[in-house]
Amino acid sequence: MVDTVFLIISIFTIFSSIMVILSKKIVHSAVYLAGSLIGTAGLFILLKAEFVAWVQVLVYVGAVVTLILFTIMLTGKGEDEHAN
Amino acid sequence: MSGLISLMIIIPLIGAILTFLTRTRGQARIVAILASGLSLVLSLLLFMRFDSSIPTIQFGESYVWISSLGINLKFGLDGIGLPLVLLANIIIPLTIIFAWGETKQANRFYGLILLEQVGVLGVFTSLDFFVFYIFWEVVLIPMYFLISIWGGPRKDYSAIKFFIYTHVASLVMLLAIFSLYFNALSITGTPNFDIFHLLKNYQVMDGWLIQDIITLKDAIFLALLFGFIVKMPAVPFHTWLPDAHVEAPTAGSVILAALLLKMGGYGLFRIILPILPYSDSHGILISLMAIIGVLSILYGTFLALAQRDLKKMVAYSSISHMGFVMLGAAALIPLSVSGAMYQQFSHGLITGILFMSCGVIQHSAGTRIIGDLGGIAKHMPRLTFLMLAGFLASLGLPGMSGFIAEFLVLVNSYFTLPTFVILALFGIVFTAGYHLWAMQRAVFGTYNQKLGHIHDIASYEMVSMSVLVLLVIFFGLNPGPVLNMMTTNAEQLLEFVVLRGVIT
Amino acid sequence: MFSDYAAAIVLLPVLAFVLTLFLGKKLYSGGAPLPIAAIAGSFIISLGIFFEIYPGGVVQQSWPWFANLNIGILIDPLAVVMLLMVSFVSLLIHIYAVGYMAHDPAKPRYFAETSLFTAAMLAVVLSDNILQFFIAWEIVGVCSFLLIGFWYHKPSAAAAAKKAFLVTRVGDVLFLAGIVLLYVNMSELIAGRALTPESGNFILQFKTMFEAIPYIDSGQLTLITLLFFGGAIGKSGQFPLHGWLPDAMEGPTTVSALIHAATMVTAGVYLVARTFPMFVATPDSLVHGIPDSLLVVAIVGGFTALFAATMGLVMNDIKRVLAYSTVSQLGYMMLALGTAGAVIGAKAVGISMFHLISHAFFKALLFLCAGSVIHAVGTNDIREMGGLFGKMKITAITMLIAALALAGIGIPFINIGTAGFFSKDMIIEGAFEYGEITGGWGWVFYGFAILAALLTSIYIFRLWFMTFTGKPRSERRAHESPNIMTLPLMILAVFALFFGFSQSGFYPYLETNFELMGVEIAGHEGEALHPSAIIIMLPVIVGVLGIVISYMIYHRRMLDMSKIVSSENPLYKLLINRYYEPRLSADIIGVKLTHDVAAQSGEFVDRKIIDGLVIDNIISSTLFQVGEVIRKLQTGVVQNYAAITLLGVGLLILLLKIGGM
Amino acid sequence: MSYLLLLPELLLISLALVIVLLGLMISDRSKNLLGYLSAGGLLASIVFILAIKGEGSFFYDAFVVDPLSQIFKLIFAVVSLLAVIASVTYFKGSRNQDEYYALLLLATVGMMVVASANDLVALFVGFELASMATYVLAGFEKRNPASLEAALKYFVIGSLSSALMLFGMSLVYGITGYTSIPGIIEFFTTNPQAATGAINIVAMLFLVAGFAFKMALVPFHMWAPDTYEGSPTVVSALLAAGSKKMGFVAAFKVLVLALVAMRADIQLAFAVLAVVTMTYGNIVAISQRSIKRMLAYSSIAQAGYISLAFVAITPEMSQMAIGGGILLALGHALMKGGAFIAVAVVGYMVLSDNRNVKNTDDLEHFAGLGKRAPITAFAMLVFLLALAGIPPSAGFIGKFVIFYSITVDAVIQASGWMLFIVIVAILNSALSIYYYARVIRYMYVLPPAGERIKEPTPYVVAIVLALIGTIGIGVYPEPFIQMAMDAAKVLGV
Amino acid sequence: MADLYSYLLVAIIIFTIGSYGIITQRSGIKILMCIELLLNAANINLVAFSSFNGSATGQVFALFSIAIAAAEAAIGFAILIALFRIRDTINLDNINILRW
Repeated sequence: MVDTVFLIISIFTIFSSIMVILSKKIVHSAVYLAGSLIGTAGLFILLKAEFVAWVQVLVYVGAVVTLILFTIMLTGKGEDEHAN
Repeated sequence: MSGLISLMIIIPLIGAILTFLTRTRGQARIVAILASGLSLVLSLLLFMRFDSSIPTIQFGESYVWISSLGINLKFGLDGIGLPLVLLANIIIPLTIIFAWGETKQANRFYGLILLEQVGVLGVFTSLDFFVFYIFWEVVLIPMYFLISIWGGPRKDYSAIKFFIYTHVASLVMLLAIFSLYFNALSITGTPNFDIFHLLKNYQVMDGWLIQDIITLKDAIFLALLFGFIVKMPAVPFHTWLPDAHVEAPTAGSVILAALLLKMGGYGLFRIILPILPYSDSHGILISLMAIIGVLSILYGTFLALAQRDLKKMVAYSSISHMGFVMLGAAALIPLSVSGAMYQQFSHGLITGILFMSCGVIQHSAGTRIIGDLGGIAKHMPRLTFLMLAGFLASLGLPGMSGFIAEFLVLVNSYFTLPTFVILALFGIVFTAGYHLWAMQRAVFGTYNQKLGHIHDIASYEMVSMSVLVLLVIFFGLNPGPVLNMMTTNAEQLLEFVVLRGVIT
Repeated sequence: MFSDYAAAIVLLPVLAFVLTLFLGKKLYSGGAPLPIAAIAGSFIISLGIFFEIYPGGVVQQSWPWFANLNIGILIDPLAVVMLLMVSFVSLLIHIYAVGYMAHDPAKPRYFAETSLFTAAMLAVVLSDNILQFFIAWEIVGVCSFLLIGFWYHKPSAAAAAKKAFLVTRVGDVLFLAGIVLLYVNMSELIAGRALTPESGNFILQFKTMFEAIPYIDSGQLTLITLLFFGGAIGKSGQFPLHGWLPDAMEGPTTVSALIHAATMVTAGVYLVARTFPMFVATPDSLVHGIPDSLLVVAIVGGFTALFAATMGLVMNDIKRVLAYSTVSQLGYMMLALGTAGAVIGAKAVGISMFHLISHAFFKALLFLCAGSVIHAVGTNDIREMGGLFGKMKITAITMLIAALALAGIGIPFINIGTAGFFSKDMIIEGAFEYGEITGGWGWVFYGFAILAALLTSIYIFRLWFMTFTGKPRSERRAHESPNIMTLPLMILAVFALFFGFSQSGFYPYLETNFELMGVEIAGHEGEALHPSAIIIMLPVIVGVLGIVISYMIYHRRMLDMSKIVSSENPLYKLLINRYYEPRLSADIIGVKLTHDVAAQSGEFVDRKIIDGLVIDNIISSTLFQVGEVIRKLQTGVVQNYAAITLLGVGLLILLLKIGGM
Repeated sequence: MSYLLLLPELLLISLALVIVLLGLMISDRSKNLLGYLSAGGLLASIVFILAIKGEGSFFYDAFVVDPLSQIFKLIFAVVSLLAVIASVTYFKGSRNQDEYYALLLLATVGMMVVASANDLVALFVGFELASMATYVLAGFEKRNPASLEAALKYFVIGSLSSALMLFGMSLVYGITGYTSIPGIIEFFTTNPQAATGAINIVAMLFLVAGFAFKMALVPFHMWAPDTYEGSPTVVSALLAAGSKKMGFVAAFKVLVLALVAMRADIQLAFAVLAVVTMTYGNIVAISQRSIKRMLAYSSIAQAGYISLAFVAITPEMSQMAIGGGILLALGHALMKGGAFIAVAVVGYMVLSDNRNVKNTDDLEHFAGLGKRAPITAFAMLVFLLALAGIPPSAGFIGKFVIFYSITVDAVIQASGWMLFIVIVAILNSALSIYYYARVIRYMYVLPPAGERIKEPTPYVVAIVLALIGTIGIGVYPEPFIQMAMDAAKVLGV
Repeated sequence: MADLYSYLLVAIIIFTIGSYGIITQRSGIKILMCIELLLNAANINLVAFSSFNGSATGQVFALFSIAIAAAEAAIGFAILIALFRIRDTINLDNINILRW
C-alpha cells in the first residue's frame, strides 16, 4: 500500500519536475513546479513528517509559486521569448 | 659599539622617508647625500674598529622579533660582510653625487637609491635567515622603480623581467631556507632562524628528497645555489641582466651591478661554502660551480664581444667578471676564496666607473651604440681619461684592484681546478679584446660629426668617477687591509673543507 | 747612499706623471721639464747605484704586500745596466720630444704618458719578484697602448693601439699562466717542505724561484719557462706575435724610439735574461745538451731575425722599415740567449744584453733621425724623400752612424768598430759555436744570423740612400731640426759609435750576475773555440756587401727595380703584405672567428634561444595565450557557469576515484 | 558560558534593525550618519572581539566561541568596517543607505555565524544569511545593468552552490545521523570504515562545492570575476575580502575536522584545486584591463594559496599550514579590501573628471595615480606588493608560513608531487608580479591624465587602516601568528 | 520498495532534473524554478534520513531550508524583475555584458 502510494507520488513528482523544464509556456512551468512541490509534500507525509509537509505546501506552494506567477506577470515578455 | 650596524641601516631608511617628503630637488639631494654619507661614516668607523685577525662575528646585535618562529633581528659583521658594507656605502653616496643633476621626480629618485642602500646593507649584515631574506627581497622594489620610471624605451619589459627572474630565484631559495629551518628545529627543538645555527645543523641532515634521485642535502644546496647564481648572475640564468642594465638609468645600473650582483656572491660565501663540504655529492657540486663560473667568464666575454650597445657590453662584462667569483669560490683554497671576495669588492668599484661612463656618453651624445659614436675623446677628454681608467681596470690591468682579485683567483684555483683556470685565462685575452675594441670605435678615431656638439662630463659626475678610479687604484696597490679580513674568514670557512677531506 | 733611494728611480717619474697630467697645461712646453727632471733624477740615482755596487754588489729591498706576495727592488748587474740605459735613452728622447712635439696641443698628455711609461719600465727592470715584474710589464703595455693611440683621432692609430695591446695581451696571458703555474709549484714545494726559503723571502721572488729550480718537476719547469717566453714573444714582437710592432708606428716617432725600439720591446729579452737560470735548467729532452726552452728561444729568435728582415726590405714607410729592423734585432737578442746560452751559459746573458743596449742606442738614434726627417718633410714615405743630405746634415750623419752600427760595421781583429759591430759579432759567433757543438741542423741558426745580417745591411742602407741621396722626389721643403732635437741625436751617435768599447768591462760584469744570487749555471766551459778568420770576418763582410748592394741599387740605380717591385711579383706581394699576417690576425682571427662566429653565436643563443625561445615564446607567450584562451571560458552566460560548476563536481569525483578510493 | 561572548553579533544585529528603523524616520540627507553609526558599531564589535576573552558554546552547542571563530570574526568585522567607511563616500547621498548599511551589517553577522557555527544547520543558516544579504548588496546599484547582472550571476551560482551544499549536508546527516560537527567527527573516528564509502565522497564533494563557491576556487569561481567587476566597488571589497573567508572558515571547520578518516583523499583534491586555482587566477589576471576584474582573478589565485593549507598531511605541519592559511586570509582581507577601496577612489576620481565614463576601473585611469592621488597610489602599491608576497607585508607572512609548512611536509614525506605543488605555487607567486607590476607601472611611471585630486577623507581613512594592517602584520607579525596558531590549534588536527 | 534508497533515488532524480534545467534553460524564471527543485531534492533527503534515522534534526533542518529557500526565491525574483526593468529581458543568454 505504502509502496504503491510512494510510487504514484514519486512518479507524479518526477513527471512534474520534468515538465517544469519541458513546458513551452512559462506559466505551465510554474504550475508543474507547484505540482512537484506538492508531490514532495506528499512524500514528506509518507515519511511521517506531516509538519514539514504542511510548511512545504504553505511556504512553497503558497508563497514561492505565487511569487513566480507574479514575476511572470511583471516580466510579461517572458513567454513570447520562450516561444522564439 | 653595539647598535652601530642597525644605526647604519636605519639612517638611510629615515633619509629615504625624508627624501620622499622633500619638495625640491635641492632638498632631496642634500638629504640623500647626508643620509648616505652618514652611513658611510659609520661603516668607516666599523671598518677601523674591526679586528681583521679574528674570523668571528663582530659588533653583533640581536633583538627579538617574532619569537614564536625564532626570528630575531640579528646583525653582525665579519670579513665577508664588512668589505661589502663598505662597498655599498661607498657606491651609494657616489651614485647620488653622480646623479646630482637628476631632474625627473628627484625626491623619489634619491629616496629609492637610499632604500636600495637600506636593503643592501641589510643583506650584508643580517645574520638571521628570515631577516636576510626580507632584505634580499626588499632590494628588488626600489630597483624595479628605478628601472621602470627612469629607464629607457623598453623599461617595462626589462624591469619586470628583472623582478620576476630574481624573485623566482629568491623563492626557490626560500624553500631551501624552510628546509634548513625545519631541520634545525627538529634537531634542536627550538625554533631559530639564525644563519649559522641553520647551517650548522645542515651537517646532520639526511634523507632523500626524491628517493634514489636526489638527497635532501643536495636539493637544499642546489636551491640555495640557484637563488644566488641568478642574482650574480651566472650563465645560463643571466639574461635578465643585460636587459635590465640597458634600460636602467645610470644610477640604477651602477647600483645593480655594483651592489645587487654582489648579494649573489655574498650568498656563496656566507651560505654556500659552509655547507658545501657537508653536501652529499660535493664532488659534483664543486664541479658544477666551477663549470658555471668558467662558463660565465667565457660566455660573458664572448657576448660582450658581440654587443653593439656600450652599456650592454659592460653588462656582459659583469657576467664575465662575476664568473671569477664563482670560480674562486669553487676552488676552495683560502686565497682563491678571498680572491673571489676581493673580486666582488673590486668589481663593485670598477663597474661603477664603467656604467657611469656609459651614462655620461648616453647623456652627452644621445646614443650608446658603439657604431654611432666615434672620436668622442676629442670633445670629452676628461671622460675619456676616466673611462679608459675604468676599462683598463675592468680588463684586469695590474696596479688596479681587478688584477689583484683575478690573479688571486686564477693562481689559487689552479691547485684544485687547473683545467678551469686555463679556460678562464682564454677569457682574459678576449676581455681585453672587447674593452679595447669598444674604446677604439666609440671613443677614439675620427669624430662622428652626426653627434653634433657634445659636452664633456659634468663636474659632479667627474667627482664620483674620479673617486672610484682613485679607489680602484688604491685597492689595486694596497689590497692588504681589506684582503686580510677576507682571508681570515676564508681560512676559517675552509677549515671544514679540509677537515672533511673534500679537497686535499 | 744612492741605493737607499732606489725606490725613487720609479717614484720620481710617477710623480712627474701625476704633476704633468694635472698641471701640464699651465707649465712650459706642456710640463716637459717635469719628466725630464724626474728622469734625470732617476738616471743620476741609477748611476750612483751603479758606482756603489760595481763590481759585485746587489741592492735588494723588499716589503710584504698582500697574502704571501711582496713588492721589492732588486738591482743586480743585469738590472743596473738596464736602468742606466732606460733612464738615459728616455731622458734623451724626452729632451728631443720637446722639440719634436712642440706644435702638438696635447703635449701635457704626451709627457705624462711617457713619464708614466718610463716609471713602469724602470719598475719592470728593478722588480725583485715576478709578479711585480708582470704588473709593471702590463702598465708598460698600457702606456704603449696609450702612446700608440696618442693621435687617437686617426682611426689607424686607434686600431694600431688596440692591436698592439691585444697581441701583446696574448703573450701576457701566457706569461700570467706561467706565473700561475710557477706559483702553484712553489707553494706545493713549500707546503711539502721540499723548499724552505730563507725567512723574509716571498714566494714569487726571483731569489726564491731560483732556489726552487732543482725541486720543480722538469716538465713543469719547461712549461713555465715556455709560458714566460710566450710573454716575451708578445712583448718583443717575436714571430708569430710580431705584427703589432710595425703597426705601432702610428704613434709619434719619439714614442717609437723610446718604446718600440729602445725599451719596452726589449723587456721580453730582459724577461728571458732575468729568468735565465730557469731556462738553462730545463731538461734537454729534444736535443742532447741543449735545454728545451733555450732551443725554442733560439728557434723563435733566429727565425724572427731573418723573417722580419725580409719584410724590412720592401717597406716604404721609413718607420716601418725601422720597426721590422727592431723585430729582427730583437730576434738576434733572443737568438743570443738561445744559442749562446746553451753553449756558454750565463755569459750569453751578457752577450744578449750588450746587443740590447747597443741596439737601444743606435735604434733610438735611427728613430730619432727618422723623426727628424719626418718632422722636416712631413711624410713617412721614403719614396717621397731623397736628396736630404744637404739640407739636414746632422741628421744625415748621425743616421749614417746609426746605420753603420746596425749593419755591424767594424774592423775585426783590431776591435775597432761601431757598437753594433761588437754586439752582433758576438751573437753570430755564439750561433757559430752552437753549430759547432751540435753540428748538422744546428748550423741553421748561424745561417739565419748571417743571412739576416746581410738583409739588415741592405734594408738600412736602402733607407739611408733613398732618404738622403739622389734627387728630391717631392716638392717638400726640408730644413734641419732645432737644436733641442739634434743634440740628443749627437749624444746618441756618440754612444752608437763608441759604446762597443765598453765590452771588456761589460761581459765580466754581467757574467757575475747570477752568481751573486747564488745560482750556478753550467756552461760548456773549457772548450775554447777558435773560429777561423773567415768566420770572424764574415759578419762584417756581409755587412759591407749589403751596403754595396744598396749603393748599387738605390744610389746608383744600377738595377731596374720596377720589375721586382710590382704586384705581379708574388714574392714582393707576399712581403709587402707582410706575409698576410695583418689580414690573418685582424680579419680572420679578430673579426671572423671571434666576433662573427663565436660572439654572434653566443648572442644567438642568448637572445634567440634562452630569451627568445624559452622566456618569450615558451614561457611568456604561451602563458599569455593560454590566458587569452581560458579567459574565454568566462562567457558571461550564467548557465555556462553553472554547467562548469557542476562539471567541476563531476571532475572532482573522478579525481578522487583515481586518487585511490 | 557568558553571553557576553555573543555581544559582537548581537550588537550588529540590533544595529542593523536600528538602522532600518532610523532609516524610516530620518531624512534622506542625514542618512550619511547611518554610515558612521555602522562604522561605530563595527568598531565596537571589533573591540568586543578582541577584548572579551574566553570560550563558550551556545544554543545546544550549535554556536561556539573559540580562537578560530574569533580571528575570523575579526577578519569579517574589519573588512566590513573598511567597506562601511569607504561606503560613506561611495553611497553618499543615496536614498537607500539605510538598507545598504543594514544589509551589510547582516551580511557581517551571517559571516560571523558561520565562523562560530558548530552545527551544519547553523552553518547553513549563516551561509545563507550572508549570501542573501550580499546578493542584494551586489545588485545595489539598481540603475546599473552591470551591478544587477553581477547580482544575478552571483545569485544563480550561489543558489546552485547552496543547493549542492545542502544536498551534501543532507548526505552527511544521513550517513552519520548528526548535524553537529563534533558529532560527525566522533562518528567518523569511531567508524573509520564508514568514512571510505563512495557516498561519502559525493557528500564531501558537494560540501566542498558549496564552500569552494564562496572561496572562489576553480571551477566554482565563475561568478567571481563578473560579480566583483559589476558590483559596487565597496561591495566587491566585502565579497572578495570578507565573504570569501567565510568559505575558508567553513572548510576549515568541516573538512579539516570532520573528515579525518578521508583526509588523504581530500588532500589530493585540494592540492589539485589549489594548483589549478592559483594558476588559472594568475594566468587570466594577466590579460585583464579592468582592475576590479584583475583583482578578482588575483583573489582567485590567493584562494589557491590559502587552500594549500588543506594539502599538508602530517599533523604538525597541517596545523601550521592552517595557521598560515588563516594568517594569509587575514592578510588578504586587508590587502584585497584596501585594493578595492583604492579602486573605488579611482572611480571617484574618474567620475569627478567626467561623469559619463563607463568603465571607471579601467587600467588607463590609473595612469599617474602617484601624482593624482598620492596616498591612494602608495597604499595601492603596498597592497599590490603584499598580494605579490613581497616582504615585509601581511601577504608575505601568510605565504611564508603556508609555503613553509607545505615544503616541510613534502620533505618529511619525501613526496615528489607535494614538492611539485610548492614549486608551482612559487612560480605562480612570481608570475603574479607581472600583472601587479603593470598596475604599479601605470600608477608611477605613466604621466597623469588629470589634475591632482583631493582624496575624500573616508576613503583615506579606510585605505590607511588597511595599509597599517597590511604593513603592521608584516612588520610585527608575532601576535597575529600567535592568534592564527591558536585558532589552528582549535581544530586539533 | 519505499525504503530509504527509493527516497534518495527520487531526490537524486529531481536534483539531476534541476541541474539539467539550470544548464539548459534560458529564461531566468525557469532557472530559478530549477534551483527550487534542487533545494527541494535536498529537503527530501533530509526528511527521509530524519525519518529512517529516527532523529528529528533532519526535519528541523528541512524547515530551515524551506524557509531559506523561500527567502532566496524572493530575492532572486526581485533581482530578475529589477534586471528586466533596465534590460527589458529575462533571457539570461543575453545578460552577458560582464565577461572575460
